Amino acid sequence: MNPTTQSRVAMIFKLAVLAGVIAFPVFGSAFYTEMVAKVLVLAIFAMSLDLLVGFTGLVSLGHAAYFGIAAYAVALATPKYDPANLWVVFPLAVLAAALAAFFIGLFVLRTKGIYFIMVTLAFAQMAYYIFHDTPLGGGSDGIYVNFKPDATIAGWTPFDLNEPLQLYYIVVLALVAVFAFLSLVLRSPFGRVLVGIRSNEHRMQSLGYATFRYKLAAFTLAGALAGVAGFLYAVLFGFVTPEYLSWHQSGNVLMMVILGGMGNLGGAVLGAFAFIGLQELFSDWTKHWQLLMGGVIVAAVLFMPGGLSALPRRILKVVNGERGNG
Amino acid sequence: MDFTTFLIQILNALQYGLLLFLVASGLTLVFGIMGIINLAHGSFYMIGAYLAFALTSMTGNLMLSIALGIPLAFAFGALLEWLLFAHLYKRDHLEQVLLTYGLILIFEELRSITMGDDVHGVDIPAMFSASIPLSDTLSYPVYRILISVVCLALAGGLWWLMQRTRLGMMIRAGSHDRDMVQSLGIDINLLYRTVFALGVALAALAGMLAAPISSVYPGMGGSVLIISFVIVVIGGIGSVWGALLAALLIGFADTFGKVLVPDLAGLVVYLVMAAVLLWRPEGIFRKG
Amino acid sequence: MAEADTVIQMAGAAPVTGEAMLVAERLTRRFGGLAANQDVCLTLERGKLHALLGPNGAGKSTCINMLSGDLPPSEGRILLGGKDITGLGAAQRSRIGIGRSYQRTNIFPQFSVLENCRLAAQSRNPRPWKLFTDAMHLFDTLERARAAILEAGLGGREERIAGTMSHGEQRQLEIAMVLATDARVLLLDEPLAGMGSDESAQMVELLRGLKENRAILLVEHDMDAVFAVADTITVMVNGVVLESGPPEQIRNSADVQTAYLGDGHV
Amino acid sequence: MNKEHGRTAVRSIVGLVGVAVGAMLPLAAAHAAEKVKVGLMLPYTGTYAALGTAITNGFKQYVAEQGGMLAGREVEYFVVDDESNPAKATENANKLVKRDEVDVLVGTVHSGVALAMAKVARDSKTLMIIPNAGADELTGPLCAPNVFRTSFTNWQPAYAMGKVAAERGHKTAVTLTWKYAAGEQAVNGFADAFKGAGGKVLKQLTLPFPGVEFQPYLTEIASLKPDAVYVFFAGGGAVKFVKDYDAAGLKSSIPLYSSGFLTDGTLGAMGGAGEGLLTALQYADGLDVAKDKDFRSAYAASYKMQPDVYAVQGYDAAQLLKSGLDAVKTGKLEQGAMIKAMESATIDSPRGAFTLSKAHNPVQDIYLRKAEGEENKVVGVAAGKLADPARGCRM
Repeated sequence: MNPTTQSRVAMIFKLAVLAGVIAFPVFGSAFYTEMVAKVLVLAIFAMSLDLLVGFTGLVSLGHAAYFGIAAYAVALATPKYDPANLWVVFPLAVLAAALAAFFIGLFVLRTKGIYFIMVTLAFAQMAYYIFHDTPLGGGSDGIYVNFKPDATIAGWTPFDLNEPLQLYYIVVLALVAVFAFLSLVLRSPFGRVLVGIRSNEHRMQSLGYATFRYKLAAFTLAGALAGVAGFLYAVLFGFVTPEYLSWHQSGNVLMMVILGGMGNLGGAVLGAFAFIGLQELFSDWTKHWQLLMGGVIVAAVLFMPGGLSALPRRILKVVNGERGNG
Repeated sequence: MDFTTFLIQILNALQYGLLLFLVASGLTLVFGIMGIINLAHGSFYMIGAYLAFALTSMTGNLMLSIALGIPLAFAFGALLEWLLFAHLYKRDHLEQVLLTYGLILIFEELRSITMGDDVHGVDIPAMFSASIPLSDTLSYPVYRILISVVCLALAGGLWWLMQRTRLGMMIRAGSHDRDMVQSLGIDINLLYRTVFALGVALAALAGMLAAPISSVYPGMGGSVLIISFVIVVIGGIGSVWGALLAALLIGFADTFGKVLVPDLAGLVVYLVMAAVLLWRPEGIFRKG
Repeated sequence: MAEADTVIQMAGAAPVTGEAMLVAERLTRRFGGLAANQDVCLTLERGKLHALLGPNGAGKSTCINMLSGDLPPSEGRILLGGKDITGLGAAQRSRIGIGRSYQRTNIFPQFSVLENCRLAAQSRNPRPWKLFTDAMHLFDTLERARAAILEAGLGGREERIAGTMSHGEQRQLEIAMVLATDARVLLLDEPLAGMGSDESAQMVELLRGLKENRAILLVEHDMDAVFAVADTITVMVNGVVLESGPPEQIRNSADVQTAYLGDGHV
Repeated sequence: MNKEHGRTAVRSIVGLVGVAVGAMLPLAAAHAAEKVKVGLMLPYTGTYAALGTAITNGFKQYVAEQGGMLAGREVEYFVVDDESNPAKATENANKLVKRDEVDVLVGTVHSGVALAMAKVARDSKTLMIIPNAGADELTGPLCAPNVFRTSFTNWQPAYAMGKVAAERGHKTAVTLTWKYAAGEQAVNGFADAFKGAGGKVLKQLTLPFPGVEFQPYLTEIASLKPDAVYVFFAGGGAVKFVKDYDAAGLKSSIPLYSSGFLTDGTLGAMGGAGEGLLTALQYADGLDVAKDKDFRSAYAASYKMQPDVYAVQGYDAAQLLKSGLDAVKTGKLEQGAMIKAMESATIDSPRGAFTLSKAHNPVQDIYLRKAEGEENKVVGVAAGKLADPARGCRM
């Protein structure tokens, strides 16, 4: 297959997945529809991390912090007995996540390599403690979002998030929007610089790029998009807990990115489906599903560089190779 | 805080810091020398503690268990290196993060299957079970002092190993230039296997020593891991002295944070780390 | 650009005849107690190629690293067009027109030749806020990149993946990238390293063509090439300037003969 | 190598297809008329696995005693392991409520998970019985007509302990717990009673959860020299704290009190350091309750181990469910009638009979227990018929 056919096949595949997702509620029960919605939200989360890991070369092990901060922003901004206004609470949540990412970025981006990994983890842990320990976060048990945000603007209500189906399609819309947004950004001069930084940061500097500022912008943007996911998660489940910020959450989303194949937005979406799919499958089989999950992760690292999205190409290679030998 | 209490708190800080050093030293060694980021380090600590529990219930003697446990942990480390980590040297950090993250899940689950989820205690050996009175109400357990002494001895031992032995020389050379060492005719694979096994043994030893005072329970590795990361970041990757200094710094920050600013106790350690990052992004003792 | 006719005369420095663009004054760099560079003075003039010679460990790399901003000097000043730029980092120096190539090939191996040069060209007018514009539609940038590719002799190879090209082509790409940044001062660190004789000859031609309107510092081991293209040669030994002057002067210098050419050059 | 890739690929494809097929399956299980669908959402892995198992055993034991039926209805179980993970809690609860369409949700141990479950139960109007989680707010500000609890509030044993501490003549106390909701609620309960009886709480110490470096706090306690210390810890932290308290020589000079979780299932691991500790809880070893003796022997016979407070709470959850089912003999489970019956039920618990408060939390005796060997022997009633104040409950 030549590159153009390949990208055409990939495009068709993406459209097929989108069609499947759009049609899903017609066939799936309410529970599975909600589950798919959850996976789609996690896919947004994974894409936001992919911007850092896959495109800029920044391996963050603390990305759950921004997801959680946005989720908490929803919970804290929602009054006890009334819904909050969507058009206030959504920007607020995203802004909170972006600001946190900006200030943490100022610190963590001073480091590189292993340091960066450890320091992002440590700062996320710090954010975890802020919500777990201080009165601000409402304590270790978590807090309710008693009412889903109200989408009314100037007396007109375009959609109602309390309707599961409408909420589902809002999530689908958000996924498509984030996907399109990131695709555009990655083609833009800014996105090209990020990919250049991943390839050879030192060279980018000697070409005159202030790479720190680009990385900070990418870190903030990724935090904001993780915030979009965190916002949707809080709206979807109506409950936030410090566990949203835990480093296991960060590890899981990183796993989604890798499982799907990093540096590939579609891969991040695929990875989210695969990760949750495996989790559900394994936990149906055995209560020791974490053992299987761990095994899959280890095997994926050792035997599957490039992740799931690289599989078709690799299988093709094997098939072609065998034909060549025969 | 009266003066006696202040002095006792200093003692607490020192003792906690030294124990942290013991846990973090293996991590910084593996980081610095092999360039491997190992999230499963906390699991090795946990494995050590459970090993102490299992062996002590068989032999009835903690000291004997530790003597048996160290070679076991060392062999386990060597086996892991051969099976998994040896394939990671040429891979990037991301893959190391993931592989070791997978290992955490595996180890924790295997622990649950083989040892159950209960809390277990390990007895302090009779000869160290006494306490020394410090004030009219408070006394200090001898075993804690023993741990501090062991940690200090290990710090010295590590320094001696790195600076004064042929193995240490090879390790130091290997950390700077893998190819150069290889060209000198040193078996780099064996060298790395040794270093990794040493790192595992150090973590397991920390777990074994801490088992009597911390008890043995599920998830005990997780909290140790993150604090070890903070220490390595502050101290500078690969620096044994840096780790010692950073561990003591964290010991003091944590102890006095708990006493002086109890509402922020959970954050103090991270604030210290942030401050050090502003001052020296590559740790206090960065390695050339 | 400010006209700077300041003539700086220092011990060992070659007389300046043309328009000085980049001037290094008594650059010193110590590592620990050891001085890798001691009171090094250099002047790069418009339209001239200045070669820096010296045996291994003479301090050439330290010198070029200080000029490019990769390494801060311990003492001394660096002036561009008469303005002190000693405090600027590598990225800032690149933006004011100092471009450098590296001794060890330093490119984006996964990218095409065009993308390598396009990134270089984009650095002149980065426009990062244009988030929704395809970078391939920024035609000024694209034109500058294509021009640099042509000038460096890589025309027709725009779509090749840089990492898959021959060593010589990658060295050419290095130069093309510097050119794409519109640099007025070129710092070239051993562009001929590891090249075959055909490739070297091509590169020498290329260097000769680049001189016009630019000031070039060339660090190089290849004597034939250096004497073929250099207008001025500075010889360094043990971190200090041994002698500096036109090629004939260097060729005939007894000091240089004994210290360097005699036994160092094979 | 290539085979390996193939296998991984097949595995992941099977995984995806599995999920997809599972999702497409129509929910065939029709509502059988004489069945009650019970969703057990409890921890079967992780730190609280033993608790989840004990609760399940207790529940099933009562059902077995009733001949495998509750009020003439066959019990169909749907089981989800909640892993004590609040991040997955809502989804896990939804599995039972939306996918399996259970009639009653039973769970769980971890308070954060229970909070998320209660949200699902409230939103979906599913009957819920909490067999352990002690978060005050579940029968406080978050109380709901369809949410019941057969265990306790964090406030209850702590309040009883505060009362006893004051009765024993202590004038000053220091409290210490992890910085988490359960600990803070317990400490407040202790302070309510202790201050109410004229005592003074010198300082409320907290340490970050789940930290176990207690030494700085022990030093501070030693320098404050209170008459008594109240702590709230459980599991590994409890073991380490009691050992450290003993090793620091404080146990002999300053009496240590706690809610019963400090010494439940942990005395063995404390290895003697816990001997003689006084704790308060709604259950104890050596109770003079006839029902308890029967329960214990039957439980030991079925499960080859001794029951604990968690098994009792699970047992009582089944009893409470039965009293609800009794009110709707046949046909559809009419929730209003069930709730009414459950609210007025008297549960013949092994811990001693109890009723429910208006907020649906047990009004029960809290026992004072003393650690002897590996048992928490009852020494008396710390607070009789103690009801949680249910602050903030608008029901």
